[in-house]
Amino acid sequence: MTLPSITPLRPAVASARKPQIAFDRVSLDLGGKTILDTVNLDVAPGEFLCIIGASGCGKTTALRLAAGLYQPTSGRVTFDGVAMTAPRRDIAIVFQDYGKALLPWRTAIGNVSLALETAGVPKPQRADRIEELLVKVGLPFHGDKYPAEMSGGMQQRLQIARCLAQEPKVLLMDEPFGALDAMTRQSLQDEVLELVRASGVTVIFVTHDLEEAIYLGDRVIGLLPHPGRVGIQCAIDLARPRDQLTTREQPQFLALRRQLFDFIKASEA
Amino acid sequence: MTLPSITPLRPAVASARKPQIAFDRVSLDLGGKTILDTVNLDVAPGEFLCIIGASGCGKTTALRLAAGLYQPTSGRVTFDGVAMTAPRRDIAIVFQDYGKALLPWRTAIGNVSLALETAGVPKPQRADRIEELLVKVGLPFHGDKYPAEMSGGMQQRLQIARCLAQEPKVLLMDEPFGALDAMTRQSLQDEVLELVRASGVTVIFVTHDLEEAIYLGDRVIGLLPHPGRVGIQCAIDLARPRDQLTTREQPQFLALRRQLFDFIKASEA
Amino acid sequence: AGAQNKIQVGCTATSDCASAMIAVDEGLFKKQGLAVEMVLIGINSNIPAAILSGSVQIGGPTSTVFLQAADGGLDLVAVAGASVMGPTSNGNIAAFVRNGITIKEPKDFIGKKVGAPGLGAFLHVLFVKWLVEKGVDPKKVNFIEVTFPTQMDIIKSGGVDAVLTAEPFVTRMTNAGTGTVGARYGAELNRSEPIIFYAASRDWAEKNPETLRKFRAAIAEGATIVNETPEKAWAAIAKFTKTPIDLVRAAPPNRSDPTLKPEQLAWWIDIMASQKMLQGKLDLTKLILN
Amino acid sequence: MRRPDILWRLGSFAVAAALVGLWQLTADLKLVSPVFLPGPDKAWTALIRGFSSGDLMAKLLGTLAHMLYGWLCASFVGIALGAAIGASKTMRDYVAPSLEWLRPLPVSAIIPIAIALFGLTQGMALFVIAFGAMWPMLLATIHGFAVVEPRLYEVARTLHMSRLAVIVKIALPSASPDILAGMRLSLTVALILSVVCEILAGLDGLGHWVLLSARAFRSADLFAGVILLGIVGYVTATAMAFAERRLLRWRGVGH
Amino acid sequence: MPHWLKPLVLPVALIVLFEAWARATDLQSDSLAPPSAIGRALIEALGSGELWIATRDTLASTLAGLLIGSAIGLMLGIALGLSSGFNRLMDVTIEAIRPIPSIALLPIALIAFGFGYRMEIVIVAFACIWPMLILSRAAIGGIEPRLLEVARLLRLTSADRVRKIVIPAALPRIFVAFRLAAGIALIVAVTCEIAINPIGLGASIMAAQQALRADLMLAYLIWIGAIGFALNAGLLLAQNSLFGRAALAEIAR
Ligand SMILES: Nc1ncnc2c1ncn2[C@@H]1O[C@H](COP(=O)(O)OP(=O)(O)OP(=O)(O)O)[C@@H](O)[C@H]1O
Ligand SMILES: Nc1ncnc2c1ncn2[C@@H]1O[C@H](COP(=O)(O)OP(=O)(O)OP(=O)(O)O)[C@@H](O)[C@H]1O
Ligand SMILES: [Mg+2]
Ligand SMILES: [Mg+2]
Repeated sequence: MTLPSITPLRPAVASARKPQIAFDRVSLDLGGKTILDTVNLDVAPGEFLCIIGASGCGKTTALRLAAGLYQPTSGRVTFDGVAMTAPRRDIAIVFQDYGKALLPWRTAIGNVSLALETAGVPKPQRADRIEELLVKVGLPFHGDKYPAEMSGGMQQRLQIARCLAQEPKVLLMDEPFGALDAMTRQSLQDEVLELVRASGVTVIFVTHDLEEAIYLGDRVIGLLPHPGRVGIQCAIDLARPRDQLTTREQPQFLALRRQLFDFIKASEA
Repeated sequence: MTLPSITPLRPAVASARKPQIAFDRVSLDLGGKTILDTVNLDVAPGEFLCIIGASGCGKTTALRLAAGLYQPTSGRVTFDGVAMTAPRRDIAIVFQDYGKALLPWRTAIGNVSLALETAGVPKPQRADRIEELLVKVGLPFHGDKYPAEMSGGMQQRLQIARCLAQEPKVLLMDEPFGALDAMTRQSLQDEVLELVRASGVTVIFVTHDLEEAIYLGDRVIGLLPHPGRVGIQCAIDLARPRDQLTTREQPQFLALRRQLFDFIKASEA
Repeated sequence: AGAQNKIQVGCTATSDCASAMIAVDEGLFKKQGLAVEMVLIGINSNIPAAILSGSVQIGGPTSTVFLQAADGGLDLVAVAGASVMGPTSNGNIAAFVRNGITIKEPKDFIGKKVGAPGLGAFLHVLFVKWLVEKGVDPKKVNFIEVTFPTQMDIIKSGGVDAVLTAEPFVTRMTNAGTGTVGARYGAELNRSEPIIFYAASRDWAEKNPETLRKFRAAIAEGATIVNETPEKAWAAIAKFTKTPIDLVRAAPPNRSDPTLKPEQLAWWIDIMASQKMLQGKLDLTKLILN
Repeated sequence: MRRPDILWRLGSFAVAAALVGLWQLTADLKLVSPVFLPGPDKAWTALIRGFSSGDLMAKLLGTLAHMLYGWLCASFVGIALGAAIGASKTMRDYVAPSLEWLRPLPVSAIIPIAIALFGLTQGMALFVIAFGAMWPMLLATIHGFAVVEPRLYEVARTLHMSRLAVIVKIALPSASPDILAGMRLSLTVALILSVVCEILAGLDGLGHWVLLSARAFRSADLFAGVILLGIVGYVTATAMAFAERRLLRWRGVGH
Repeated sequence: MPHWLKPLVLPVALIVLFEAWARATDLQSDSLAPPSAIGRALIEALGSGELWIATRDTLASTLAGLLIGSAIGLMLGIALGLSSGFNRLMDVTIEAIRPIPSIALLPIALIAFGFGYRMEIVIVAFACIWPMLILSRAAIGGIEPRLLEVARLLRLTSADRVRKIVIPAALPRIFVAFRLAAGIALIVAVTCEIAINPIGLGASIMAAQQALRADLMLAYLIWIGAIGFALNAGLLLAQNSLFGRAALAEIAR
């Protein structure tokens, strides 16, 4: 897997530009309880935003709002200034419960193919594209397996491959590396960074791994639970391209990590 | 949540004692492919064994063998010297795909209750016991929720509560903290350590987080993929009780981490 | 020209249409230049609908079915006679009672559970008429439906106290020792009105007078054979209904009579009206096309 | 019921009313012979007449009794038998094939046999209705047992749940959506079979009413009976759907 | 005991018992007959051509009605399962039409279509619509919601959503519905023949009954059972080969 070697094109914090996705005083009630309360959030085009927070604080819910899968109870979510009333094909989402989001009756190839079929990619071109994507997520020889025949991490990566096949403008990822070992995880992190660099895609990335959030993001926000609201915002000014060894050793990295750790700790107290 | 304050009762490596669970030249074929190949493994009573390895290398499969859910193609798995031909009630398993292992038609309380009902705990005693367990895993006010109303991490913790309700002799955990944020994760790690200390339960713990493996385990083994076999064994001699801050800073901890990281890296190459 | 030479005739599995069955067997229709196909219809009350849908051109409904259909607004006409009540057919009819029940006089039926093969059908209407003639209020008798083939089993199990039935069932049930004849009400009524006659839709009948003429001629000839040589009739019936010949032989065929007179229908209209089976007023002159 | 629910229900009645209007139009224009298709107005008059002269009420109650007892019987037998077959290989080997042979037997054809065995009794009707109406539950239960999330069976195995407990606590609840759908289906089947029984065996009920009306070519009366059957079907199905929603509350929650 | 023998144990035991009972009580009935007599009648019927013609007639109308009815039912079921608004609007209409016994429609169908295949096919189709509609609607309601979300996110066209997600996900259950409908189709076809239509096995049963041949009647009944059994076995076979490895992979875990 390749590491990016060019200087980053994107500003570290992109607040100056017009937002691509914006939460405007968004609240959401589910099952009679307020899950998210007056959340304001702007995500610039090409920005890499990471969301952290305690378990059950509303990260998944926020992501589902951004995807257009939920409609806010009050306030609104906009994409390029237009209110989101339904999901869009140029927004892809990687679900946390990977086991449920794959079609059990299709093989790995078939699952990726689904996105291509929908986008109208002609049949002869699909095979190569699918192969390429499976290699990218590290599943080159597993194309003929059904999801039930794959390990948890493999299913998770397969889901990522399907989302990439969509060639989205915005990629929403909900703990996408939760089921992966350290190495696979690191290489996929770099793969995602490379992808973002090359395509300029906007990413909202939910994770519970603070180091991962800092390593990947242009900005990290932390949610407070009961009800979910934004509790902390950190711009990450670490230079790009980032490196698994050197970046993680920078004092700034460690300081940010400490800061976020304290935030989570306080939020759970 | 309490941290243990007494000196550990258990030897760091328990190879001297008669093993509780033993893999004796175990191989397993699934779907025409060899998934595990001649694995030998002894787990002493009260031992905390961690298993790491690349995604898809066979960790889950090994755990399912230990649970008696798979029967080996050759070799045998024994419990207290007797061949395992079926699952046992004193072996509890926390599944990786938590979403599937909970009864969707029962609330959190009902799911924990299932284990108590089966063990024949009389009805009046159940409520208190369930409450206690839900508090232990940090879900005190969520007893009336259905799994579909809970976040990923909450479902995972609910599954752990049910396994604890079984009061098992052996606890098999498959990436049980995969869906949790750093803080919840750390407190549950300590909770598991405390539980092990107090009850003397044997644990086999699959994780992809190397630090977690070292922090928790008496011993860490690493599996090599294609086919799965034991590639590395490290005894962890870190003093107990362990501490989230000090233990992780010990040079020995860092050295072990390096060693395992290199192993994983090599195994994926 | 315009006359239809190929027709279907729908009948139930009884001896009443024997004149048509014989006419097929003996080639009487063919002699008239008619190609006739006999269609076996399970339940008599379906015959009017079958005629109206054009599945058969001529059918053999019982008088009660025909009159109720006409009363319900179906535009049917009677075109020829098939069978009439007579000493033999009347003797075939009986109210058969199970063991343990004795019927000495008609009013002994009061309070009893009586199974009729069809409520509002031929045997039932006649029985009610008989009760009325004997001064018994039919409302005090409890009627339910019991089809012929199940009668023996139900009588045996005591599910009903009596059934209204006819040969060959009377003999079969007697021989099986399930009970005795309680009343020969057919013989006691001793009527000679039609049981079944041939009917068609008015529309078709008016368009095909020539076909009808040929049909009547063949039927008349057939009726004579039926009445004079029962042996031939039995063979034809057994063949058409696929019934074992022994079973058919157990009872002589009902008398065939190809003619049809308005006053015969008038008698039926009277008793059906008195039993509240008809809602409107039927115009006798329009019901028969001769 | 919440407000939007009521609005939907009203809309649903409006659609039904529109269809009745269409029927009236068909009848008025005499597109179909009025002898066989009377307008809803005529059918309604016949319905009122049937009730006021008293007979129809008794027939209605008769059908309701046949239907409900038969259905309960069918549910019990169907679910019990389905659970036994779903849970036991022995049953699957020895009993299931015979059932597959019985299933396609037309109820109309077994009525004579049932009469021979039971006589012309309510027991006979119960047997016939239960025989015909149990199949949806039976199949649904067997299927529901077969598709239980395998992980849940593994949970049961590790907990060493007794076979009965697995059936009661895992398989039946997991199959409950299928079973309840089957029960809803067979409620209708039970109604239909009650009518068939009444028609073919002459038992007292709406079927008999329909039969006599058809036989006497009183189509308005026939349609009155059919309308009543529709109402009975709608009311019972609605009650069942309500119960189903209550029982399957866990399916409605969550994303 | 060999595998193929097991299914036979129960029926053989019942037959022996019944035969013994019939002989002990010297059975005299117009609706029951001892198994030995039924067996003889069945062999006799199999030898005559009529049984085969009747079988052909019944099967032809059963299959035609089944295909038409379940296609309509499936399409309606999918539409109703996918659009909750449509579902709610049609609720009253469907629930009120559904319980109308097709046997009550027979007189009308007879007028409209006359004797023969057409009437029977219409009646069978009417009866098949409902189980198919109800069960396929339920099957669609039971689809993993996450999969429907995937469809929404990919903005699949309605046709693709049905073709690629809805039908495959619901197919196992839809197939169960189809098997159920197949059973119902056969029953309704025979009932229709018993009540009105003078073709097929039902008419043969009626004829045997009216000829007081209880043995022949029961032989026909057993023959119908055999046909239904074969129909179902064929569908099961199709089901297994249809869902092949994807279904097996589910079981492996
Ligand atoms: N459909 C629902 N009905 C009711 N409550 C819900 C529903 N979905 C989620 N919740 C509640 O909303 C809260 C936030 O859930 P969410 O899934 O967004 O958490 P999360 O931050 O993603 O947690 P995790 O890291 O554990 O996945 C939780 O308390 C959960 O119980
Ligand atoms: N039922 C099955 N049929 C065929 N192959 C299977 C089956 N189950 C698992 N495998 C294969 O076995 C290998 C090991 O799977 P396993 O689930 O044990 O991996 P794992 O180590 O738990 O991975 P992860 O960390 O991603 O969960 C994988 O290559 C997988 O494709
Ligand atoms: Mg989440
Ligand atoms: Mg795994």
